[in-house]
Amino acid sequence: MTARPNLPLPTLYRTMRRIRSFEERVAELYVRGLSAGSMLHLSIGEEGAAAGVCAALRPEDSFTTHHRGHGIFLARGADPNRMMAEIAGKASGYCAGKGGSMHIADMALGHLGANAIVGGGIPHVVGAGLSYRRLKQDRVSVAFFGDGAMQQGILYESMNMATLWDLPVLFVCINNQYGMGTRVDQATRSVDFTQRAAALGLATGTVDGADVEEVLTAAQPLVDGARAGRPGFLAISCYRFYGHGRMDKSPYRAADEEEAGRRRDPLAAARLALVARGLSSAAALDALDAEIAREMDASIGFAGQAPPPAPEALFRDVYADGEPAPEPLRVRLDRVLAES
Amino acid sequence: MTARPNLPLPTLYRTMRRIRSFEERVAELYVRGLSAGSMLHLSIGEEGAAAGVCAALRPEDSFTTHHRGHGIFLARGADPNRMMAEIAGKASGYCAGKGGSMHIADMALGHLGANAIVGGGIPHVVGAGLSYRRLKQDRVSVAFFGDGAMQQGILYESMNMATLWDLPVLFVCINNQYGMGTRVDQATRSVDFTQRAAALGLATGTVDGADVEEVLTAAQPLVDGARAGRPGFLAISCYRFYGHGRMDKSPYRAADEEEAGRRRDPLAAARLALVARGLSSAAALDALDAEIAREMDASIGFAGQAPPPAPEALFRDVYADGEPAPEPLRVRLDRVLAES
Amino acid sequence: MTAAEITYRDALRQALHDAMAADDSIVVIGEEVGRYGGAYGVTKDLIGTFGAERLIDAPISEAGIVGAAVGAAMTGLRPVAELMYVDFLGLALDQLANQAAKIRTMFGGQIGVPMVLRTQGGTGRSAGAQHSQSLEAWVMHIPGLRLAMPATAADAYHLLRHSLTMPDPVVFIEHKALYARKERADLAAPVPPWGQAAIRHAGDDVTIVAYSRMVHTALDAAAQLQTSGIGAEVIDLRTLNPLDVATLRASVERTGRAVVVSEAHLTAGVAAELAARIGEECFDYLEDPVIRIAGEDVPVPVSPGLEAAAIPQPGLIVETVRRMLRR
Amino acid sequence: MTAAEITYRDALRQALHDAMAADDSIVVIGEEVGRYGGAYGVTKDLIGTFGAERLIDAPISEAGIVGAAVGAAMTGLRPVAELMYVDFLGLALDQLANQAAKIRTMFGGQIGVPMVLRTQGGTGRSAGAQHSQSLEAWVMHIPGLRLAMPATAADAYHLLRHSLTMPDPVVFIEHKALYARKERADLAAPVPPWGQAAIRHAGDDVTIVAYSRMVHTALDAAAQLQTSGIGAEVIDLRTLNPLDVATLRASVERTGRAVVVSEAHLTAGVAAELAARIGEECFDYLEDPVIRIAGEDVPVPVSPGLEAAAIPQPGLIVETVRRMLRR
Ligand SMILES: Cc1ncc(C[n+]2csc(CCOP(=O)(O)OP(=O)(O)O)c2C)c(N)n1
Ligand SMILES: Cc1ncc(C[n+]2csc(CCOP(=O)(O)OP(=O)(O)O)c2C)c(N)n1
Ligand SMILES: [Mg+2]
Ligand SMILES: [Mg+2]
Repeated sequence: MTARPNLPLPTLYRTMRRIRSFEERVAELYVRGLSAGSMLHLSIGEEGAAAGVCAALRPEDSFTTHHRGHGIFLARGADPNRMMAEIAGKASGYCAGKGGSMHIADMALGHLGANAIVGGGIPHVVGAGLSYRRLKQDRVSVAFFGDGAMQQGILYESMNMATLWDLPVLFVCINNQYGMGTRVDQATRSVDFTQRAAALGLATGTVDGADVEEVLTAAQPLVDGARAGRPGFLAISCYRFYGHGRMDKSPYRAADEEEAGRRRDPLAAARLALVARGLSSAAALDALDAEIAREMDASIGFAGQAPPPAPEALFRDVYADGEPAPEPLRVRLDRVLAES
Repeated sequence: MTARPNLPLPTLYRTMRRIRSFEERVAELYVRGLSAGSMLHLSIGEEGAAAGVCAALRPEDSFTTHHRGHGIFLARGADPNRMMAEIAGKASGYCAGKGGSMHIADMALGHLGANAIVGGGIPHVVGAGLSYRRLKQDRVSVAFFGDGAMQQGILYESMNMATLWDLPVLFVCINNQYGMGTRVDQATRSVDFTQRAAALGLATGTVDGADVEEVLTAAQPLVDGARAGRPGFLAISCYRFYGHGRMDKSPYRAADEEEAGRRRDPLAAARLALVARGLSSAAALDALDAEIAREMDASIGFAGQAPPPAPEALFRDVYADGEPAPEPLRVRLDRVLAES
Repeated sequence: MTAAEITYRDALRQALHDAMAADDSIVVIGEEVGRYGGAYGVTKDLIGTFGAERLIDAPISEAGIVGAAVGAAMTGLRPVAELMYVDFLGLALDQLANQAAKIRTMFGGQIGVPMVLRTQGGTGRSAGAQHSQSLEAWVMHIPGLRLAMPATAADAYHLLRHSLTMPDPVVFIEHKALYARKERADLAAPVPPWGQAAIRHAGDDVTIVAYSRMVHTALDAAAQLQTSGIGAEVIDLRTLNPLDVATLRASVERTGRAVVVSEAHLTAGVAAELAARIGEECFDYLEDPVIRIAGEDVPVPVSPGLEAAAIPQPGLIVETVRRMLRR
Repeated sequence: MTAAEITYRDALRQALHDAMAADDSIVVIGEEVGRYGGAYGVTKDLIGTFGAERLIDAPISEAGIVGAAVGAAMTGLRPVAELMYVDFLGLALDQLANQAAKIRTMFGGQIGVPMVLRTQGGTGRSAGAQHSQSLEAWVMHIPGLRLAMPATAADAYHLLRHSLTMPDPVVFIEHKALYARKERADLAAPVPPWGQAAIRHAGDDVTIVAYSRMVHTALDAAAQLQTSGIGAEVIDLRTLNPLDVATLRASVERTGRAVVVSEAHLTAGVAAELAARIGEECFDYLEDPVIRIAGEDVPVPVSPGLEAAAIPQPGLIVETVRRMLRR
């Protein structure tokens, strides 16, 4: 990694460390039985993609993510306490405990939502792009998704609409080599995803997610282009360090492949570079890591203590306040049984 | 058009003339108030695509079509009487009068079905390809669809599966420049459709549908390749001579554009070539045209005379014979009302 | 404005026109909605008034269209996504049912999706099994989606105007056989509020519940019954979410008999929900079982005769009511 | 074979294994069905026995998977298409409802689509609003689709085996909370034929109708009611298309009271169809309205407490039956 003093590597390192540290705590939350369910998808190994792309965005920009979106949201400045509380299904979580890990969203930080449907959030950025153009807002909307979503038809419909309408939209594929147990070359014969986007007229880029500075460098012109009405597509190659979800031990991956994959570690690389360039020292980084570890430990405590949603919350927010709400079963039964 | 004595131009001409002559009668059927509804999509101007591609197929091959599929089926040897009867919603039609123009199918001729859902029939050929490979049958399945279907996600899912599984499948896009009132360049920025297919690993070809011999020449290697397990994609450029459906007068098209478009006439071109090459004479072709006209006139008579489906047919063929059938409303009401 | 002849189609266009003139954030996204003016002419000429930035001709990408509308609705616009036929819902239902309908709840109430999905359904054109369906039950089953199905030009106007002011996603299903239907209507005159049913014909002997085109089928039946002295009360539900149970109750408690009419397939259709509700709410008042008259459980055939036989006709309603009343 | 302990999951795998061993034309197409063995382990190790040609790992392309199965079923194979979650139906419903369901009718009976769509639904894993739904009503509403929802391991085995012999498309919906459920079952012992319901608990005071996981919820309730001398007859529908009206009738005519239980949303759900049917067929025998106990009309929240509160629990059934019987 050659020196690029103009790039905020220290900040990027901090962001990546916070992501990994948080994800490690999510795993712990689950082990402690505090998580809402086991559908927890960790982005360890993908920190470079999240930190790099988000560093190219402005605060007013927006985005959607796939089910593996904790890291992306943290890179945008999410509060680990509210995130962890949401993953625990608590009332003080970002979504009042109703969304959980796969549905974290926060309009204040431009997070239009994580999605449990592969590809589900992709067209939403097309709509956001339409809004920004029509409302004359200088904003970009970014869809983050995995390599698995490259085989979902909605992606092609979305990319085509983005180019047809010259929208300020960027499509970012975080290719971690697997969709559950399916290696990317087992899902398609064409692993160079940029060709598909180029065939639809998008500006494209491809980069190694293990080098966070490269990611930022590749993302910036695409983000700028999108802002100017030229939609783009960025393919980021990385490796999913652990299982698909908490229950998955990845028996379908060879040990040496995993070892090699985990060597593609954006954090380790950044750490080396920081020290090599004299931007930081091992001691300083250790201290930073420890500070972040404490912050993330605290998020587990926060989530653990946080109160669950109140029972009446079940009928809240299905429709806007003041609009007719769903009638609870018990209310209906009381009325019907009272009569007969 | 340079001489290609090895190509069956006389046969291709005959096929194209039968298509046009039939489509003209479909228009007449509607005017006479004999058609089942007005959703009739004529393929006049597209005869070269139908005749050319089908000439590259073997009798055992199969195909699906879009809603504008009369010509393709005729090119496969359909009986105009049964087709016209189906378009009139009569019992002696190919689908017993239940399918109509947009749902003609005939397993005997390998017609897996026309479809009223844009893109709806495309994945079916992927399934047919799976069957042929697994059942060790040396057959190819072809999906015919329009330029409008290039914007349907299902196409990309289907092309990807075809290459991933090396299926004997060919995707044929009949680009008649319009999807209803939308000119192809108003639906996408990328009108070279072959790039999209190539990006997914398909063998591709592109050809002018006004030259039926060129179509056959372009289709043959792709069909042969598909037969060998290399799926292909063929883009055929032509012009939709008339409105989208019977009610559409194409107000959105300039007169001169239509004039120029209608000059791209595969029949006129073939006629010239036949005479120029001494393969036929104007007189002989006139006689042939007249004979075909009589055959097609007869199909209107047949459809007009044909009996409508019997009332009980409504409950037939929803499920296989012998399986529990839907209970008619009247039967249910008789039972319920008899009791209370 | 005084009463004038207007078609259901023109009332819809007028509603879109007036709403777009009043609210800059409204855009229409769909296939052929701009230059072409809509497959059924509902958006005709609107592009001339509001421009291509607001009447957005979309590629044939139903999932993308609805998905884009969801995103637009979350970021400041009020999109009207148009599906040319309700039959295409199967292509876009993920975006409607998993996204639009659930976003407010899943995200803890921080944002809503104020979009309208306009589409049309029903039989009447020999359009075949994939262009003649009535799929409102799919929508009614999903919490988070409001559902309107107007039967009259006045409702077409007012329900659509109201839909374009609502904070949550609305599915607005028109009927292809009603577009050309003319009625004398004063669009300035008030109509019942959203969520309230309308009594289209008063009667004390039986309650006939219907919506969309079947309201007119029920009214034909009521007129015939009238001639033989049978008073049928015809209720037009207007919206299926919310459902106006109070009006159903009041009527059935008085008449003691109910027939529900729907063009959709009988099994697991809207008629089932209506029959179940009335059975629950009015049990002690019912002198006969609630009778469902609905579309046959068969794909709609293209042959005109079979097509008509696949959906409820006035004669069957008349005959059924007579048998219920034994006269 | 004598009775042995077997899980619902293993019974399903056994059914696939035995069917595939007996019929070469059966192939399984879906995400993670091969090497991975299925997201819930139902197809575990089958690829070792039958190879990758018959356990086909598909890309994440739900519409394509179902569409490919339709084409394969029309050309000589008997495909089992797997949707990992029934919640993904919205992506593939066009291929299921407009294609698979209608092809036999639209094409005048010349060809059928003998495919099975295997999927699973329901709550129980805090999987959230997009992974916890019960969407069987969408399927039940569409003519041309058979629908099975087994509650027991024995039915999981036999209904799936039978599905793999049927001439028309079958939607086979499993329940994620039942996979690990063990029961003593002799898979060689006969079960009721396809389309016939089973009485899981006899009783004369009230009929409780359920299917899939709710059968066990109903049985819990029946056991509690038994202790206080109330006899609840629990009917397991097993298939929703066809629906065994005769068994419902016979039971309700005897008990005079019916409670229908479904995990799906109440409105326009399967419970509505059941209540409407019973109301029509058994009107003169009913001493109380048919009571629906179903999922609340809200998207399923991820928070465990709220998730459980969103679906029927035994206590509410017990309480409801007591109130109906006034004891
Ligand atoms: C439409 C849809 N199909 C299938 C699934 C089940 N599923 C969840 S994640 C996943 C793999 C996704 O892979 P990828 O897009 O590469 O994202 P990654 O998990 O690798 O981050 C699958 C198949 C789903 N949630 N949604
Ligand atoms: C899924 C779907 N969307 C929209 C329609 C309405 N529609 C019917 S044909 C058509 C245009 C299709 O254009 P193209 O694919 O180019 O075929 P062409 O009519 O030109 O032969 C449209 C939009 C449809 N039938 N199905
Ligand atoms: Mg991946
Ligand atoms: Mg076209």
